[in-house]
Amino acid sequence: MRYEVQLTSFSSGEKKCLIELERDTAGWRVTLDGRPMAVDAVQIAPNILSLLLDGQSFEISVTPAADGKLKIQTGTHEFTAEGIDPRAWRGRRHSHVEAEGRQQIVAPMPGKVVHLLVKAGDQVEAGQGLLVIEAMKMQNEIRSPKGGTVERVLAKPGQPVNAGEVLCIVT
Amino acid sequence: MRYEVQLTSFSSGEKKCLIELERDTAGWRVTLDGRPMAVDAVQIAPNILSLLLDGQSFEISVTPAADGKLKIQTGTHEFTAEGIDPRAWRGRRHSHVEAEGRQQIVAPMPGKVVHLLVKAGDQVEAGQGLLVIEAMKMQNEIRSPKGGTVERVLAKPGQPVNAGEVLCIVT
Amino acid sequence: MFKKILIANRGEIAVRILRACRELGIRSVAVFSDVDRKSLHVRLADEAYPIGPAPSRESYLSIDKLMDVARRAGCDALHPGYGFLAENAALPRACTDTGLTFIGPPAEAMESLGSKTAGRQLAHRADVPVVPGTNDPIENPREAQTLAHRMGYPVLLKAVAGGGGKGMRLVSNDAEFESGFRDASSEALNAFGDDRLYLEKYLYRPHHIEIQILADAHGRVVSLGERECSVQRRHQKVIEEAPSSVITPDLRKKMGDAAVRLARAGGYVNAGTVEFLVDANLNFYFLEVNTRLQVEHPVTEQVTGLDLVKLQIAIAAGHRLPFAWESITPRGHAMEVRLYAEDPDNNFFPSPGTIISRQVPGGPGIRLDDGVYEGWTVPNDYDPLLSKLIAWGNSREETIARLRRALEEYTVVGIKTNAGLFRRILDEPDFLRGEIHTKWLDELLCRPRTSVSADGDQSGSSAADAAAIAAAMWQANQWDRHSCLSASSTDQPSRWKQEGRRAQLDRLP
Amino acid sequence: MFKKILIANRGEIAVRILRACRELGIRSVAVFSDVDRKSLHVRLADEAYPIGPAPSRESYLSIDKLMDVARRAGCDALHPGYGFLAENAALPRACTDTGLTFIGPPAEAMESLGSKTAGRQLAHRADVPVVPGTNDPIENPREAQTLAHRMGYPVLLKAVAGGGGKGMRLVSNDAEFESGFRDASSEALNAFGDDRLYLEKYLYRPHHIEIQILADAHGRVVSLGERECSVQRRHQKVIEEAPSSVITPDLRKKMGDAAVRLARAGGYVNAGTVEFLVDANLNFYFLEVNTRLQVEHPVTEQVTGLDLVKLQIAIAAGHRLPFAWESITPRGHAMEVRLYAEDPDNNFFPSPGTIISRQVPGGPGIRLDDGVYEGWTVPNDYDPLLSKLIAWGNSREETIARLRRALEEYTVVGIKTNAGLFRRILDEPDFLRGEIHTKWLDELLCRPRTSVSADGDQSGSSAADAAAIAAAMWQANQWDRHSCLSASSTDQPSRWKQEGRRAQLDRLP
Repeated sequence: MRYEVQLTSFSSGEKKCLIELERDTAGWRVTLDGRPMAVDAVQIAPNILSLLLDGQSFEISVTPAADGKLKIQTGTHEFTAEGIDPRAWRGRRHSHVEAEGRQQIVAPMPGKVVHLLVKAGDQVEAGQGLLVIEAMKMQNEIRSPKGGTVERVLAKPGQPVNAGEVLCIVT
Repeated sequence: MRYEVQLTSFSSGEKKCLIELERDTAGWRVTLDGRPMAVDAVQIAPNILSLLLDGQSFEISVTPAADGKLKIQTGTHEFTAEGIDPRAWRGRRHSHVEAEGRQQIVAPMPGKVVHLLVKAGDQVEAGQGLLVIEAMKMQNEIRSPKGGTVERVLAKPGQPVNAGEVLCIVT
Repeated sequence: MFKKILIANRGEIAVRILRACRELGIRSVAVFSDVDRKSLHVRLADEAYPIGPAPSRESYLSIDKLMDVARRAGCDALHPGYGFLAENAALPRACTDTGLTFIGPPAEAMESLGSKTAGRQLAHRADVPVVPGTNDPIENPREAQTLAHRMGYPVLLKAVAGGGGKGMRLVSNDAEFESGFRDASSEALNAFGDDRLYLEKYLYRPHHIEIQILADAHGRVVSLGERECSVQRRHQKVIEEAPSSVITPDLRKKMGDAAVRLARAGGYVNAGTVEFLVDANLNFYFLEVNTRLQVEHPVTEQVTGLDLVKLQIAIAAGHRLPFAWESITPRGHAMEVRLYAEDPDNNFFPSPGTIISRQVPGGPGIRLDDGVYEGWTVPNDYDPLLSKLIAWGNSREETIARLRRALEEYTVVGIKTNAGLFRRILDEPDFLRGEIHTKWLDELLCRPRTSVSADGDQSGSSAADAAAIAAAMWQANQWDRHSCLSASSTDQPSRWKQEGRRAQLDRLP
Repeated sequence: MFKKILIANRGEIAVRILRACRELGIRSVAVFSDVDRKSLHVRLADEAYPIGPAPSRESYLSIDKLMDVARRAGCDALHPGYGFLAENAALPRACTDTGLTFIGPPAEAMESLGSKTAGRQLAHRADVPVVPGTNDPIENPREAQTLAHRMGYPVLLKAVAGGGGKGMRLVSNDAEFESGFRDASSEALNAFGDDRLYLEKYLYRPHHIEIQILADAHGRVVSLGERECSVQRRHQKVIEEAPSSVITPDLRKKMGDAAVRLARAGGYVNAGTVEFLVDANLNFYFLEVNTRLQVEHPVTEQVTGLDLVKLQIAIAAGHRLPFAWESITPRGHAMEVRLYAEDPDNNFFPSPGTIISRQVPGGPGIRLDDGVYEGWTVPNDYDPLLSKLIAWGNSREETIARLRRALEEYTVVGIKTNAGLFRRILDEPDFLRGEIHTKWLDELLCRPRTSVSADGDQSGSSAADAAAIAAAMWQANQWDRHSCLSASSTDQPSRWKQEGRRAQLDRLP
């Protein structure tokens, strides 16, 4: 089986890898970008893998994120990994520039809406606070990813929200 | 549901308890020897239970033993518990006096037989060594629970054995 | 000595206190809200009683419910921990009415020292230098804004009843004043039931240094030395250490004396902390008194060998501080990191949820003050502090090496934690040189992350290979289905693997 | 300093060593047998290589395989830990041939001090008093039996190459001699590859006291004080502490001097331990030298603040012991218990198997040197030592209180451990008074257990109620099926509960 993985990390930036996995009786046969690798992989606990890679020992935890990417951690490094799908990838390249188009603002964590700072029809700037969610005793201001008009506010003050729930829409 | 439990511990000796368990919408209803008890039981991890008993907090681990009894531990106390079956119970009462009748000698833990100290037909005394099993780098002498005759030796030197496997028979 | 102590708190600090009780042979009584039945403090206490629904105001902040439990369980003392009601003078008063000993300062000392504004006034009188600012709570936001403008930005808005970085906002200019005031007072109301704020001049790159004091009921007050708490994110301490790299023996003595003077002036009894800012010229300014045990008390415990919670209990029971404790010599260096359920990659938003898997560090020089366990669901209703990881070593270098090693061993799956933030901080040259100040971390977090050394790159490259292979195996969904059999492993497929597999299948993207 | 160290061991000590390496910035290389792929030391090492099947002689005792790994991985030093090849002079010799630095004494010192019989001869010459016995290995069991008879029973048969209580048997009379000899030599052969034994007079109720020494390659030898190791079961230490209740400052100095003298006489370098027996009149007798790190080294680390493994590495790298280390002042009291996979209720038979669930202690004064983890299967092929739990406190009383508290928090499900034995020992009045000797525990275990105090009985009675109810719930097989919902819990049925349920259903009687 062939897998393309896009890795992102702060220390090494972005990297594309081509991995071929094959099982044989003795374990895995793995090539990474064409290089054959001696890989010995065992599971230690749910989502935790011990990997011996040409003798180097890595303890790896894998956490799938809501956006379908994988958060992968070794003791010393953190990566974000995703399987490459050319269409999906293109759309994500410019995550640091201002968002475009109609934006659904979702709750980044479960919590309670404590303040609404805007109402439908308000003009907002990029970075302006839209509403405040309290979670784990902290008040977290949710900001607009773009300048535009508040099309609709779905959240109500005092309302508990789940992670991923749409709070308001900015166009 | 009614349960009779026989508890044994070093500190409080033997004790028989009659427990009635009933579930209602709010949790368990429990009576112990006729006394109603406020019990709040939740599972913490496999085989580990947190029990609030009239406000007292107990963390209890339950380990079933090979003989069908339960080993029950709190942080400070250890108990052996078994459901009472009058017939089964009677036979076990005198566990500290010499065993009687035909005795199967079983391996108390997995290991390897390293020495046979007797052969079929030998006369043995109670407490005499029958064979030596090595496990976890320690040599453990398995002793005869009774005086009598070795009817049969099933183990062979060098043979790996599992816990509970019959090693020899003394009559 | 007491027979039974009610612990009016939850999480790691409740566990910390009940451990002290157990070691002293005192029965511990925990309380829990509906979402905390399975919390570690409930599991480990001798007794535990429910006190209502999840919101703090209906449970952990309800003095009536606490007094009711104390009466029912027959407690003779109460320990408030930190946060919740720990600095609310109504609690020691209620204890007195119920016939309980409050393990902390008298209500009056709490009010005269604990209130930020009253504390500043007292410091003036005790000849302890203070940071410029308002000496009274702000009555009128408009006036305060005018004052701030006159004093010169940046200024800090701080909750009069505050602590732990809650109810505090840095305001850099007039435009930010209104929203800062709104957020700070709202947070203060939620956290302390008191929305009053005061204003303080914001010093340029100061160290946050605090002095741990102990005062018995017989007039003896001692200083146990300083803690360096300059590494803060949004005014919330995240790393604390002792001793501080910048404090000289002379300055330590001066600050200790000032702290003792202030405590005496306020009639203080029990353990307390006097917080100071120290500027580049080693001038120190009184900031506030925390009239309770601090989150970071283990740092002082590790260097002095003292058990502060046991000392709090002994003081509350009327024991005298023996002379010997004044001559305690600190040994080595200690450092604490606060492990929070929050996501450093996503604006540090809180990350409650179920801890699926967890590997904790151990070995020499490592102490873990834990409030959580594998399988537990971190509730959304309280502070995101999971655990405190404390390292001790003979030198600051050894301590940092141990802490880094321990963080590498620490793994949590299921919720996000800020462990990666600490790994990053512990590699920063500024931090390693001790060149830190209260805005240092906020500034660091604004800078883009740069690649590390060539050596680091190489290890990073192998780690990246391993990560890519793990990702591929995850995608293949095979590191479970095929039981991850390695060439050398002779394990049979076990229930463990099957469970792990199922857990992962559930979680596959 | 070294770049990469091969750790020729497994389990908790391999973990201990790799932690020191990591803190020093040295890469650690683990080795593992087929049943150890998932062992903690493999997971935590920087590199790990397979060295063959489970039996030690084909893996951890294979010098050829170790040298092969060292060459392949490019190691420049090797740490042997304790046990396995740690006291086999062939290992330092092979290291020299391979161009590796051996982190331990020179082969010659190992032979002259490590061999029990040669050590006794050297002690005679260095004017260190020794226990009466044979100065040479036993050539002929018959002759040895005659000698034992003449010397007077009881006598000890001990492996010349021994250590850790293995290959040792107490013989109380002529009738027991033959089987004792057989078992001891067989165990010795398996454990050390050397079945030679020697004979020693068995002293009446002595304390086992050992002196930790450090010697650098430049002629400096220092004593780090004593460890009290009298609590032994079948000659195997189970609890160790420092300082000893019976050692006076004067005796400590005398024994330290004797140990240093002996180490000098043997040309010793690196960390080592000189074991003594101390009788009721505080006479001390040399027993043997352990030419390696001891299992119980953390006890000394906790009171001195030193990291013995790092010091071993520094000494091997040619560093000098600084003067300052001689003036280290011990602080407080430390105590270690060895947690074994064995069943105290069933003759202490070993208990390998899968660790289904595990709760470990933490908090102030607690150090856990772990070799295992939840979900791991303890193999049947090696020593049953799982972990070492070490407590530190300001006094012996505080240390015991902490250890007891930590043991209450410690739970393992799936395998049996000896934790309950320690709970029992820590409640024994003799132990609390420090009135212990090398046969104390064996005698205790022969006595019938008696009920504890009235207070204990009451807590026992509530615990019994709780146990009975838990047993009934287990029988009802419902504390899973109905998800154990409590009145106050608002948890949803979760995958966790379902997994727990399944695990239990599998295990129901």
